[in-house]
Amino acid sequence: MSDNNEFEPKIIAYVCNWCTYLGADLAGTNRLEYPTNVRIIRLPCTGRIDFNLIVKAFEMGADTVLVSGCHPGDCHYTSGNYHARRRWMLFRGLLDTMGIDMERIHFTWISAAEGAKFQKVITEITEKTKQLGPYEAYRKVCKVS
Amino acid sequence: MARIGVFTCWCGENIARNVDVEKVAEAIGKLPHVRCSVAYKYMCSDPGQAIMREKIVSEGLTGVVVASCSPHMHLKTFRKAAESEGLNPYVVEMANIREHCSWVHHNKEDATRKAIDLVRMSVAKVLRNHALDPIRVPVTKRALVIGGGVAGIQAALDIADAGHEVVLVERDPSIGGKMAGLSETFPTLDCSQCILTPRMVDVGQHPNIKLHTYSEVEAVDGYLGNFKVTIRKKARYVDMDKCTGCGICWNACPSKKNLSEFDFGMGTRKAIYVPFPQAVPARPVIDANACIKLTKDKCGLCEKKCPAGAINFDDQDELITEEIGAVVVATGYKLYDIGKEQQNDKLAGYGEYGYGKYKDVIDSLQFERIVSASGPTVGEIQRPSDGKEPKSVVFISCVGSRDNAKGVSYCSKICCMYNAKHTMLYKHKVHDGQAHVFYMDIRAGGKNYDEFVRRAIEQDGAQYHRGRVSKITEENGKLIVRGVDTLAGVPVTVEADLVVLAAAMRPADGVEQLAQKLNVGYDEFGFLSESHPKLRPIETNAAGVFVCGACQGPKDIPESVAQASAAAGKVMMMFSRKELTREPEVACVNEQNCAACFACARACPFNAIEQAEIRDRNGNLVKRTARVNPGLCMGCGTCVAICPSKSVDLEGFTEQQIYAQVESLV
Amino acid sequence: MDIGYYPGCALHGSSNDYEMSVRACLEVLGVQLREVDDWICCGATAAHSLNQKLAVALPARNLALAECQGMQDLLAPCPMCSMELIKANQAISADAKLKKEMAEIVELKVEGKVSVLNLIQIFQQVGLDRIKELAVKSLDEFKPACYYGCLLTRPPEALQFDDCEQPSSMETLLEGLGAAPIDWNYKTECCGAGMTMSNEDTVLDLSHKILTNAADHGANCLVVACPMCHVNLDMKQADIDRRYNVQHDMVVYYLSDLVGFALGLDEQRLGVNRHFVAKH
Amino acid sequence: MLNQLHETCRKLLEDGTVQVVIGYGQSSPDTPAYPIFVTRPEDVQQLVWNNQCFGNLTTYLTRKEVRAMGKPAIVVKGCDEKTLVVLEKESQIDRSQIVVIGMACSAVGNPPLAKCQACEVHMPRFADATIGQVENPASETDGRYADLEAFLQKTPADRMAYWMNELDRCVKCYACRQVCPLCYCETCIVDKNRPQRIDTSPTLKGNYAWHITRAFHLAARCVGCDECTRACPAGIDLRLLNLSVAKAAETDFGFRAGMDPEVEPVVGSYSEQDKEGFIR
Amino acid sequence: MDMLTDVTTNTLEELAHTKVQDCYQCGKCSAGCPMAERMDILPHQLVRLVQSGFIDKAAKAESIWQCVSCLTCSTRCPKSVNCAGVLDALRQVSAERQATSPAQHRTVVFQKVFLDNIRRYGRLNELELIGFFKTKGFFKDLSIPLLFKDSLLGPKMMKRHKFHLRGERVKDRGVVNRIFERCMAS
Repeated sequence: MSDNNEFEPKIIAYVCNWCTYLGADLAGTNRLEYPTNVRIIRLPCTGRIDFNLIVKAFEMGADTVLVSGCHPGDCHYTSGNYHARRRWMLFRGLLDTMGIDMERIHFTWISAAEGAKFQKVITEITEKTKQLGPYEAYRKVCKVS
Repeated sequence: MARIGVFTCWCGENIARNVDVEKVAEAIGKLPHVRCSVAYKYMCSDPGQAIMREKIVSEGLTGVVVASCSPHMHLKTFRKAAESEGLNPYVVEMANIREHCSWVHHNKEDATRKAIDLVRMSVAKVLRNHALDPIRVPVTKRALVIGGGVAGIQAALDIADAGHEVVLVERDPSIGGKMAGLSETFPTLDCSQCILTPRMVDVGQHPNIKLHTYSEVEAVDGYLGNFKVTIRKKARYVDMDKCTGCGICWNACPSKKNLSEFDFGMGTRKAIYVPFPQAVPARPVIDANACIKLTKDKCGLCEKKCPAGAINFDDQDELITEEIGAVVVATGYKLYDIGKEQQNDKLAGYGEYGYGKYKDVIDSLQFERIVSASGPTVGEIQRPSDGKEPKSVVFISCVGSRDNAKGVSYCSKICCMYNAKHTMLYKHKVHDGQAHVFYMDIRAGGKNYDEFVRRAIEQDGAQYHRGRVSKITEENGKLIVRGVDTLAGVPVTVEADLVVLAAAMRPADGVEQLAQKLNVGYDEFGFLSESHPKLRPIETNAAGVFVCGACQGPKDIPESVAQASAAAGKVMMMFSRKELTREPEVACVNEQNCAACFACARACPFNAIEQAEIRDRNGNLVKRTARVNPGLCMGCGTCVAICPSKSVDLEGFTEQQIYAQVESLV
Repeated sequence: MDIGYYPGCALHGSSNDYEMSVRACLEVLGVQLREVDDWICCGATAAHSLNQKLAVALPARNLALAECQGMQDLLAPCPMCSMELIKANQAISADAKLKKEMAEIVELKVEGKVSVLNLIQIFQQVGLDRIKELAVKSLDEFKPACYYGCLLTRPPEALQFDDCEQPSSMETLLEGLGAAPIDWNYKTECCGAGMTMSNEDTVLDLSHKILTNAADHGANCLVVACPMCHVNLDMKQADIDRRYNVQHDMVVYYLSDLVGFALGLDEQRLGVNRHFVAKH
Repeated sequence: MLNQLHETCRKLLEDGTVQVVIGYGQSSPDTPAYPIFVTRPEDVQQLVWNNQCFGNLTTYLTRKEVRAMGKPAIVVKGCDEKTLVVLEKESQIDRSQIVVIGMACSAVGNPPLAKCQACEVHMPRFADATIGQVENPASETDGRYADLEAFLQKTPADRMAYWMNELDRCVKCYACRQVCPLCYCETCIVDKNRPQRIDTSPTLKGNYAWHITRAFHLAARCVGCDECTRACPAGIDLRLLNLSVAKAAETDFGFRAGMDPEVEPVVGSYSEQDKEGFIR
Repeated sequence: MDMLTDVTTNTLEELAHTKVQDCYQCGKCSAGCPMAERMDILPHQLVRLVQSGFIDKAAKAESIWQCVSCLTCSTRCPKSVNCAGVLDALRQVSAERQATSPAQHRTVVFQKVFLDNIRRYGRLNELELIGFFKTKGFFKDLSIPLLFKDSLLGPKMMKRHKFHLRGERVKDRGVVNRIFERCMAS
């Protein structure tokens, strides 16, 4: 990744358009600095975020995946985030059994007003991922290095 | 063959300071399908847009990526610009290299690297974009107004006067709502009925208004501009067409002792009755629970006496449907029940005030009826227990409101004003009487409001004590009110003849159910949610449904009327167009692939997905499938995530686009 | 029915007539009382006035005793005691840290899981129907004013007993036994409670109001379920009469006295002869 | 029991109530039974019933070719019947157009299959005709998830290693999909390539993607007939994956697929109270 | 002089297990208080003083000792502030720091005597309580009437066997004493 050979994690974030994406915008407007490792993919709603996307992200060599949307009750589409929350609850059960490293999947609620929280979350999970190192196990699965 | 143009913006120093924009433009220029990649100081400026427009033509671009600020900032701008050159606006994407990059990263090298990634992602996406046309939905220029109180009446008349048809649905036998029962109104003390009844008559006679009283909304189907509403007309047992409202029936009716809803139990009515003399329609209704004929199959006097033969004891509820383009909800309020019984388990009663135990402890609406000239006492102030004229009356504020322990946390807003009004009306009728008010704060914000309250104190001598009342007991015919004056710092005990409790305003019963039918949100108290507290106070999150009056929050008459006219305005805006256009970024089902499990339909927050059937030309069923109603779909994509076979996709965020973005990150 | 019993100091002192009456009629109703062995004072007002920790510790000790003596239900006829016990009970069961601390202080493991009951609740558990079966005479001569005082229903969130503003459990019981309880206004007003010694004026004044209101509403006797209330309303009645120079002549019964009468027990057996104001 | 089965089916075919009976046939005793489709009354003798009737025949109900045969009667065990509940909820079958013949079943296999150990429906509950009685049903144990829980004792790393090893053997024959009564999509997601969500090559990468998808598409749907596991030529214990999602559904939503026809499916509905400890 | 500088609003909130800031001064506590007429500072005013940190003034109020702990205030508080608890807390700090007003010390004395009594026997010995109380009270403010008040009541109570002449005492008095020590210490 970066020139110095320190490990630079690849973090893919699936975020909803109305809360977390705007939260990230706010972080920008307030010039709240955070690591450059995250790549945001904008979707209308967490309800749109499918588990296949999470798997895909790992296949693409992501070391950590973040899924983030509106707080309960704030969903722009009233209940997309509630549906998402349910699916995640079940999905975690499966990933856990599969031995997927749960410390590399993060779910958060970040509202359009929580620029600071966005900064905090990104900074923390980047740090965490640096400690964990590259997700070798899944890279082995996908034969990507 | 795709031809993509990428335009990277300096945003003056905003981006260029931390991102090497030229390097970005250069790197992106090397990507396949990218025909041109240029950087410019301000892409959103006219010259900036001009560059983009020029390239669209000269390079014959099929897709555009603008790498600049947040799409929430300028996506519309750039899509318009593209459109002006005949390029479909939906093949324009943005890469957010400002908010998400230059503004949050200070290491230029890393920031530039990230910026390139972000743009690359957008290019990957735009390659899968395709032209979309805005969805056009026809509008039925007919409005439904739910609730015939002052707000509903105002909204209905405004829309009707604008030349559109209005269907007005009222649950009670007559329109008029709470206001029709009020005595006089603050801050002008003009007679409530004198203002309202003419408007009620207008409604009754308006050629554009179709009035359904004693009716309720049963079901709502369809969507913005095209609702199908089922209305239950409750059995009235009186043929509205034959009846002349002559009144022979209710004069003849022997069942006298029924408490009048209109008088809030302060007076009585017959089993066949018009709620009040100025009722609209001025036609009676039979109370099935009170009518001797309907309960015991005896009597039937009204039927015998009716010269028009309008009485019909076999009458049944009737369901009718109306085609509607827009809905205005104006279901109003009710008072917090002070007695112990509460439908809502979060609320408890005020046992210490003995409401329901002591006859002379009443609520404010009951007092309105007692002072009202049209009331059971024809305006003579008499207390319920013995009809005596009360010489000392205590008015208590915030009963159930601003009370987290037993009631609701919010301020009921109008009580301070009507308490002042009540003390005045009382004083004007009982000159030797003394009015006491126990209050916590006086909230009299509004034109001539505070002056009004001061008048009650300074001219009409109302005795105001700042403090809550702890307990009311009855001793030899007097109500002992134990309160406090926190300003004087002394306990105050008043021996009263009558106590009036200003109970909190709560949404009318059944609002939650109605809201669910309309897909309108509501808060923990049942007040309907506007879609933005400041900028969209009339709209709801259900397109084409508007709110006004006390169903949205505690309000007084002027506010309700203003909001009602605003709602009417919104409806007229809708009706002013031949058809409505909506963002085409909605879901769409691949019907050949759909396995018809309808998980999507269950999950859709907007009930926008219906079960459909595909039949061949001979009408034999080929297969069943889910089908998205583009008029209802709001484009959240929940269905896409739920569909196991991905037989539904979301325009603007298609599977192909998203996967392309992810894959571009290798 | 076999149930734990915490008499509290009053019932073993100046209010031993209350204990007699309680024991007498519970015996007839077939309720065996197992007194908590070596119980100590609950601390009463003094404890929670002077030391909040003590106010939990003293009841906690008794709860611990009851628990290790294997009691699930615990009757505390004195509302003050039962309130202190219940409050400690809830505090302890809700707060693991406190639970640990208290165990150390009172030198016994305490879980906070005994359910503490007042006298009315015991009667309710026996059941009105059962009491009626055993009743031998109707209470129709009595027009009692049922007086709950403060601590039978307060604090409501802790006690969860009856309606704290318009209680009616005693009325229901006595009506069932033929009495005609009157409706009045001072059911839950305070009588001065523990101020009997230290602040007599208060007690006399408050109790006077209560007696007066009861009489005004046509009561021919007062019914209480609290030793302190009884002291203030019965023992002090003479002083009240003197102070306000009136002649209240208001007999003050314990709830168990009236139930006892219905069950055919006599005044000696119930300790009613020990009351100050006598019926005539 | 067998005669009763034959008789029932004969009648159904004779009076034309159904055009086909989907049931079990067997070549020789103690070999696994296989599905047969009886269309003529005289052939009902071919139907067998014994502890070798492993298959979950409901999987054929949604097959075009079977549908073409006309109105079916189907032989089900209590466990298979759960599938019908799900299929009906997902509007894949019209229950009124199917005659369900429920067989009492204490267990299949010798020794009984794992699922039979924890079986809660030895007697079919919604069948049109129920045949037989369960002599000694292995009563429902709480060991439903025992194997999974045992597996979860391993460290995540070990689990990862385990699956890498197992899934390495998968040849993407899709027998698991083929046999699954709840895999009825017109075109399976793996067979869709725009975009290619799941790598179709039988590589670890593709196999992971596939088995995660397969298991999750069964989330709160899989009734645990374990046919996938039985069908897998590579002998991969897919049951563990199905169980892990089923367990989540049961612990988080008290939901067990196929048990209660009334309750809303977990996926596609929601509650504001859903717990979200894992979300920050 | 002010001997309560170390006591803060939080100290009281912790002792009383309640949030005084929730109080919006509606006065319902004072309105329902049976003792309000006699109080120099009303309950809602005491809460206000605590809210704004004037603990010293609150702890010296006569009224905290007039409170009969009937809990009417807490029960009816629309904000669920435990007003009675606040007064308990005030009494404790006031007593601990001898901030009590002279006029009220009789109540303090009574309650101290009460506790000493329990500490000694584990259960209340009424005779001794009354005796001690009267003598202590007598020596504190030489109130002769107090000394002889209720002296008429005594014999009447005897006649009715209304108390044991030698009060009860628990077997394990050691533990009672230790409980007191531990609570008083902390």
